[in-house]
Amino acid sequence: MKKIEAIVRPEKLKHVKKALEECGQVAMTITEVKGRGEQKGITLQFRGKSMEVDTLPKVKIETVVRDELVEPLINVISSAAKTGKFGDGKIFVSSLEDVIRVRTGERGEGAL
Amino acid sequence: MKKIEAIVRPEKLKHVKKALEECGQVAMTITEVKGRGEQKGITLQFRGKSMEVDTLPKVKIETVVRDELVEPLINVISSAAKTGKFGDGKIFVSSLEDVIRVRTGERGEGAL
Amino acid sequence: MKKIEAIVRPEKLKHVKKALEECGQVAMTITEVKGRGEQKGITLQFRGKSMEVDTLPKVKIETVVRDELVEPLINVISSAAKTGKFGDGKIFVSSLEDVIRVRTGERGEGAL
Amino acid sequence: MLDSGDTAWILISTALVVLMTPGVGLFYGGMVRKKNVVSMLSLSFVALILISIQWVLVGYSLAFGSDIAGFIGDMDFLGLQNVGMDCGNLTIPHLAFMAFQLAFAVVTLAILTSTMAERVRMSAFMIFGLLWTTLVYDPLAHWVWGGGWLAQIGALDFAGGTVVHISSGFSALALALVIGKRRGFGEGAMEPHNIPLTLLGAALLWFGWFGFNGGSALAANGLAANAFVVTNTSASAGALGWVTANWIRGKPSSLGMVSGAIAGLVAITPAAGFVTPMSAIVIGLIAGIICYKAMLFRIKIGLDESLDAWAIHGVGGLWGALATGIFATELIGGYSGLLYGNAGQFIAQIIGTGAAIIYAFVLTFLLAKIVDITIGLRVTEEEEYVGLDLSQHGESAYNS
Amino acid sequence: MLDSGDTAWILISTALVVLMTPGVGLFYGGMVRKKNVVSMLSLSFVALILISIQWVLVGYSLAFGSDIAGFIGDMDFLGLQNVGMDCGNLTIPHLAFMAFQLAFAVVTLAILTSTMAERVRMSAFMIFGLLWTTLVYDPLAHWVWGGGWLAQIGALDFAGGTVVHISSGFSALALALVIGKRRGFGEGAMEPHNIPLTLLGAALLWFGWFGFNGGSALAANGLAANAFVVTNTSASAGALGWVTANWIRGKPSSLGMVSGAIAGLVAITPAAGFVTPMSAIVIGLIAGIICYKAMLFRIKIGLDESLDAWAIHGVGGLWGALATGIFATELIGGYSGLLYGNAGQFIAQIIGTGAAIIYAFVLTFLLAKIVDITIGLRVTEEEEYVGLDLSQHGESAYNS
Amino acid sequence: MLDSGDTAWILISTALVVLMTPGVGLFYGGMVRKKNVVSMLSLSFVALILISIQWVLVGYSLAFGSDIAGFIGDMDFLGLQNVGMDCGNLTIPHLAFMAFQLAFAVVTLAILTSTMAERVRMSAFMIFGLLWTTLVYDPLAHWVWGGGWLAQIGALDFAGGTVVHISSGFSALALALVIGKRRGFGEGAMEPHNIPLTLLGAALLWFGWFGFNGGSALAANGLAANAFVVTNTSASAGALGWVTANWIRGKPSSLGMVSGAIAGLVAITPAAGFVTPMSAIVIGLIAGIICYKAMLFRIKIGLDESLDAWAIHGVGGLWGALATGIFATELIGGYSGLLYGNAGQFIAQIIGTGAAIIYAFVLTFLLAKIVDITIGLRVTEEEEYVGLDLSQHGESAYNS
Ligand SMILES: Nc1ncnc2c1ncn2[C@@H]1O[C@H](COP(=O)(O)OP(=O)(O)O)[C@@H](O)[C@H]1O
Ligand SMILES: Nc1ncnc2c1ncn2[C@@H]1O[C@H](COP(=O)(O)OP(=O)(O)O)[C@@H](O)[C@H]1O
Ligand SMILES: Nc1ncnc2c1ncn2[C@@H]1O[C@H](COP(=O)(O)OP(=O)(O)O)[C@@H](O)[C@H]1O
Repeated sequence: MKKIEAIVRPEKLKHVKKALEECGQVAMTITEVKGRGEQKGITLQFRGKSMEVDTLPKVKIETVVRDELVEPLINVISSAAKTGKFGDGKIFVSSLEDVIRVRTGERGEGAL
Repeated sequence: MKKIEAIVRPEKLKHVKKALEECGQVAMTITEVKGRGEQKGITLQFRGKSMEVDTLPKVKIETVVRDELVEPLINVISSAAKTGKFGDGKIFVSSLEDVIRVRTGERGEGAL
Repeated sequence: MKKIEAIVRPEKLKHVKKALEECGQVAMTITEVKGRGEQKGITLQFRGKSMEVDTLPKVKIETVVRDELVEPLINVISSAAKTGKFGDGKIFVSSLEDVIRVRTGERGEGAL
Repeated sequence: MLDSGDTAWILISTALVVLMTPGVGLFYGGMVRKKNVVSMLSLSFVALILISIQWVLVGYSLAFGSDIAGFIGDMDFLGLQNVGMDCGNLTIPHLAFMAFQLAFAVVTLAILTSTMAERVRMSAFMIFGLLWTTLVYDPLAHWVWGGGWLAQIGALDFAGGTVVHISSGFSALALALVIGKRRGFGEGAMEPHNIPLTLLGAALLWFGWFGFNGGSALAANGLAANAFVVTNTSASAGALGWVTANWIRGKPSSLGMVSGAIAGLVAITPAAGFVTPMSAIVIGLIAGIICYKAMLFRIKIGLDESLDAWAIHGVGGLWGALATGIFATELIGGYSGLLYGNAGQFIAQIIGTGAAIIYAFVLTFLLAKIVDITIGLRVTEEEEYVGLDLSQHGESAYNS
Repeated sequence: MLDSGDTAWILISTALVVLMTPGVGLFYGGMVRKKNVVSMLSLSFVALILISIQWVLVGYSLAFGSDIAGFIGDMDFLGLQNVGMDCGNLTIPHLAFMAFQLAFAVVTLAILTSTMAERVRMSAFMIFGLLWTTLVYDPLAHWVWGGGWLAQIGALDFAGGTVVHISSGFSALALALVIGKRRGFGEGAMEPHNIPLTLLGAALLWFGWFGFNGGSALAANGLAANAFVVTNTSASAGALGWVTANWIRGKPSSLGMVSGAIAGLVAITPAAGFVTPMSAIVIGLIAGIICYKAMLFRIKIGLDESLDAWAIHGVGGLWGALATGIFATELIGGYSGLLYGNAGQFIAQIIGTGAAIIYAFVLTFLLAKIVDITIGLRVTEEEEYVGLDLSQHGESAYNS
Repeated sequence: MLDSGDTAWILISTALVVLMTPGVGLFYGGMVRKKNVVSMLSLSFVALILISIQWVLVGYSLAFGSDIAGFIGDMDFLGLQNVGMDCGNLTIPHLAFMAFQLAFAVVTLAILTSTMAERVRMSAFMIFGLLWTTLVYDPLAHWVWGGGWLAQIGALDFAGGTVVHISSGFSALALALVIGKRRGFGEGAMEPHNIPLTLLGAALLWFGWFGFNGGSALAANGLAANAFVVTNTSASAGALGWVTANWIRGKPSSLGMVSGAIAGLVAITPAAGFVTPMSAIVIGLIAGIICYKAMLFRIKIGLDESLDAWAIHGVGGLWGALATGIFATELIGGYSGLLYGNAGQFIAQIIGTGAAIIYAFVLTFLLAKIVDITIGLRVTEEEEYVGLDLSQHGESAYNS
């Protein structure tokens, strides 16, 4: 069981959701975050006074999947989220030990 | 050291918090998220025009605990969060390598 | 590759960001969360009726780094976030399996 | 004869009172959970929309048509026939008077939505609302302002302590018994999701109330000025009362402060054309304290009259109506109260409020039961969990 | 001779209409994505700021100066010369009349920002806006209200159905063709980021519209009262119309409800001084339904006229102007429409609306093209992704 | 003799000015961090509540009672004795005049909360606020409007440039020195948490200012219309001035735009009954630019006068008072300024503003010191970290 954590542009959320859906991966959790990577922030103003460079809004999509789905889904997410410009985002993959479906108490991959 | 990550209905947050408290597990971090699993979304309207199916608000509760607490706390969270209907949520368990308490610099399980 | 997840006071976010920047670690993802640890919550009021103890706003900073950067960055974050009072926060370290840069498709440490 | 100054004042007062209805929506909307804010605001808008039509078709006639047996108006003004641009024996156009009264009928129903918060079915509210205004509000307005029996026995109600606040407040109480608690009520706090929204609503209510009470002089004159001043004074004193009572037990909450202000506004409503600013301080202060206590009592007995229309409008309106019978002074509006030796006025007030409470409570209880049994007042459990915004409106209030 | 009541009414009406412009900003601002709300609100504020200056310098003179060939006003009032504190042959100061008209010019440009949402360059908007008001709005206002050729043929427009709503609505249509779709339009929902903000905006619009229509009587009299009442009635009926049409296909959305109310307000605008409240119910109901259908049509053909100025103001204004020619009754404003046997009025309305539509559409299309070619109407792709708040204003609307 | 039109205008103007106080709260509240918004809004509400009571009890008498030595009013009007529904030698009820003035006293204290943002103890604010209004505002109001020594030397202040804006602005400066910086000030941006809230506040301020300046004519006449028009004109010019100065250095921020508008509103306040609309353009433009510069200067010297009451109200009010002495023309209000050859007026303005600045600054400094030493102006470090909403009110503004 792996957790795929994709941080993408907010305007690409719908595309990524749809692309995942088309692969049968409906379940996901979405968080609004702010971030910065190589895409530099933007100078802000306060009543017309410049302020320091800052972070930009991004969306984090988490989806937990069986191991064999990791590679295909990474590709799917990548192509749906890509614009080719700085700020397209990152995908992180990590390992999960267990999952429990609250409604039924099922555990492990069967609960996904 | 494990991280328990529970995604539950917002209206069950108080119950889960209280249930964890009663087990002595006060420390936790809470994030507002949106998600979908087997509970299907709902058709939205824009000024009366239907829009595509979407995600529903959920709450993510993260709590990092010693290994031996994982099983009991999973049970506690599960029963506090359960309604038996679609949308009750999932609990994910993963492994942590280290924890540091900023205030004191303590590390490892002692810092929990 | 490790993920450093620091939960700190919102008013310390700028310090932590700046401290990380000075070490060359610009990339990060920030989430607004609520939490409680040993810092006790505060009694709330509803129209003047007391309500139960609750959580306080915190900020979660996630940054994924090469293994050798973990120790120095923990120190940097700790000292930037510290006030010495309850509520200073925690830093969690976990292991990541892979990372993909969406824009280029690069993978692994090179994609950080 | 038409007076342009009076007309300007009543027209703008009417606009202010119309604004109070979305004001109630914002005030309430900030206090519910995020998933129900669209619903809460919509209930107020629906009240505005439905009653605006009901009033021009039948409501105005029922309330202000020629008296039938002290109980109800006749059909003279159905569809606004005989309601024109001329003045009759007022100094303002008949249509302006009609519009001013319309705004009162509208906001009364909006206040009543307190007790439907986060659980009512939209369609049930629409039917209930139409029935309630027609069968509860319109007769009450007639009794007091339309030449009905309460007017005949001399019960005073300058701007609607009885007609608007007692009626909505005690109806909310009855409705709370029928509709039942929100799921999860009492188990944990149901925190207000957006306090600035509620404070904005309170600001609009305070602002609008100048039209509500000041406009009830039906002229731009000294009486209007007095009503205006006592309104502001009582609001402030009400806030002080609630905040002080609250501070003793904890911290002075902002919601407490504005709730107290509204309690003060409610209490001065029936009295605004009869009492002095110094009396307004006393009336407001007491209103702030007793409405706060009423709210604590309401919570203690576990009643989910969710946004406290009863504690603030019901209890505040009752206190205000009685206070009118105590503090009224001939110098302002030509009537004396208990304090100036006229016990008769106080007794008239007791009769008036008693009758209104009983009428509103009993009839609302019956109406609510009927609607509940026939089409069902509440949404399903699942709809309540998901929230009324999604389940009733297909909308999510806040998105990115 | 100056009448203080009339003056009070026009001054406060002017204040109400000025408030409508940020009202439009809030109404629109809630419907865009979070990253563009500051931009959306700013467009309205910029309209207020720029046109307030343009109007006192040249706009008022172009619209209300002595007629030149039925098309435009002369230079009499440039820089407000000859516009003073005295009344001329009105009962209100000339300056008050000027200010009232100013507020109309302002809000018309604000309505037009619908079609620039989430993609316009601020500097381009400023130039386009100044040109548009000077070359499109000012002449149209002159034709209808300033003694121009439409006034001469007897086309009626009580408070701006043609001048304000048709002009902004059909200009929005033309502009939509030039500026093009937002990136991502049609691929997925662009959800409104803050519905309560939109509902608040709607509340302020409804409130302000009392000044818009009621003030257009230019006096605090029976006609003002009639305009006030039909305004409220048509708004409510419009909401009912839209919600009903909407409910049949799904759930009654709150945005639909307030959109319908605004459709009703728009439609009654030209008619407010000519029709009865009962006619207002019909006019509003139909407005709610046809504007809803117009919106569905607009979406179906894939046109990104983003916030529906065309569907609501354009189509609603057109319907209202025609409805004036149908429902006008001598009893209210001295003119009869089709229903009362006067086909001539209806024909005058058709000519008036037709001319306004063609003039607004064609000239706006040209102006937009010129601005687009010379300095560019749109932000870059990257700026659009990041959002206009950051890229145009260096601001982020919501922070912790 | 009572004039109903004048009375209508003053009553509604008063309502508008009362609305400005929550307007200030919203304007300020959007600019603080999320954890302090309830506190910021509450400070304005508390100003409204406390001063409403203070004014009817003693404030009005101190300011407008019979003159004692040019410095203060006597006890004639304590508890509103002798303040009734009749008109005296005005055309409006004495109570209406009193209420109008009340709203000014209230909003002045609200403006001053700028400098207490995010760090003041609620109880300390209440005590300081009462002292400040009684000892600083009331005497100043007497000097200028109550027949005091500044009135006697002929210093002009139509609607409060000196009494309201200089007094609050320079008091804010003094208070900033005593209360000290917010923790973390200067280390990083303290970003505004909700810009739409601030823009909404600005809209309400702009709206309310029509009552503020227009109502100061104390009648619905040509002078009121002039005040109304120059108010709108100067606001727009102020916004243009600030935005332009700002754009040169970066991007045109929405907060800059509305700050400039308020600078323009402030500057025209003392001049509104004395200058023409064309002068208003100049006055506003300059106000926008110099207030922007004042803000940059304030930030540069590291002074945490957090929401710029000094830069906007203090500096803007000073400029406006001087501008009155420059641009006043006999044609409007019967007085001439420097530009029309009357240097005496300009000198009177210098004396008036100088006296007000010194009095307000010195007394505020002393009062603040006393309150700070006795009960402490600031919350503790921990309370400041957690935020004033939780620590002072036990509330969290936004929840789910
Ligand atoms: N090392 C990292 N750790 C945590 N989050 C990161 C890291 N690198 C990138 N991110 C997240 O991904 C987002 C997009 O990254 P960005 O650098 O803009 O993309 P790109 O690499 O294509 O330029 C950032 O805003 C941030 O939220
Ligand atoms: N595989 C998954 N990956 C990430 N989040 C998930 C996954 N499955 C469920 N979730 C989260 O849990 C929430 C509840 O899941 P849901 O499917 O509605 O519960 P149930 O399985 O009882 O129907 C979802 O809204 C989503 O946020
Ligand atoms: N065991 C834990 N699991 C998850 N989050 C935690 C845990 N302990 C602390 N946190 C997070 O860290 C924040 C700060 O912790 P806190 O206990 O206040 O710091 P301290 O230990 O210095 O008192 C909490 O609000 C919570 O969000």
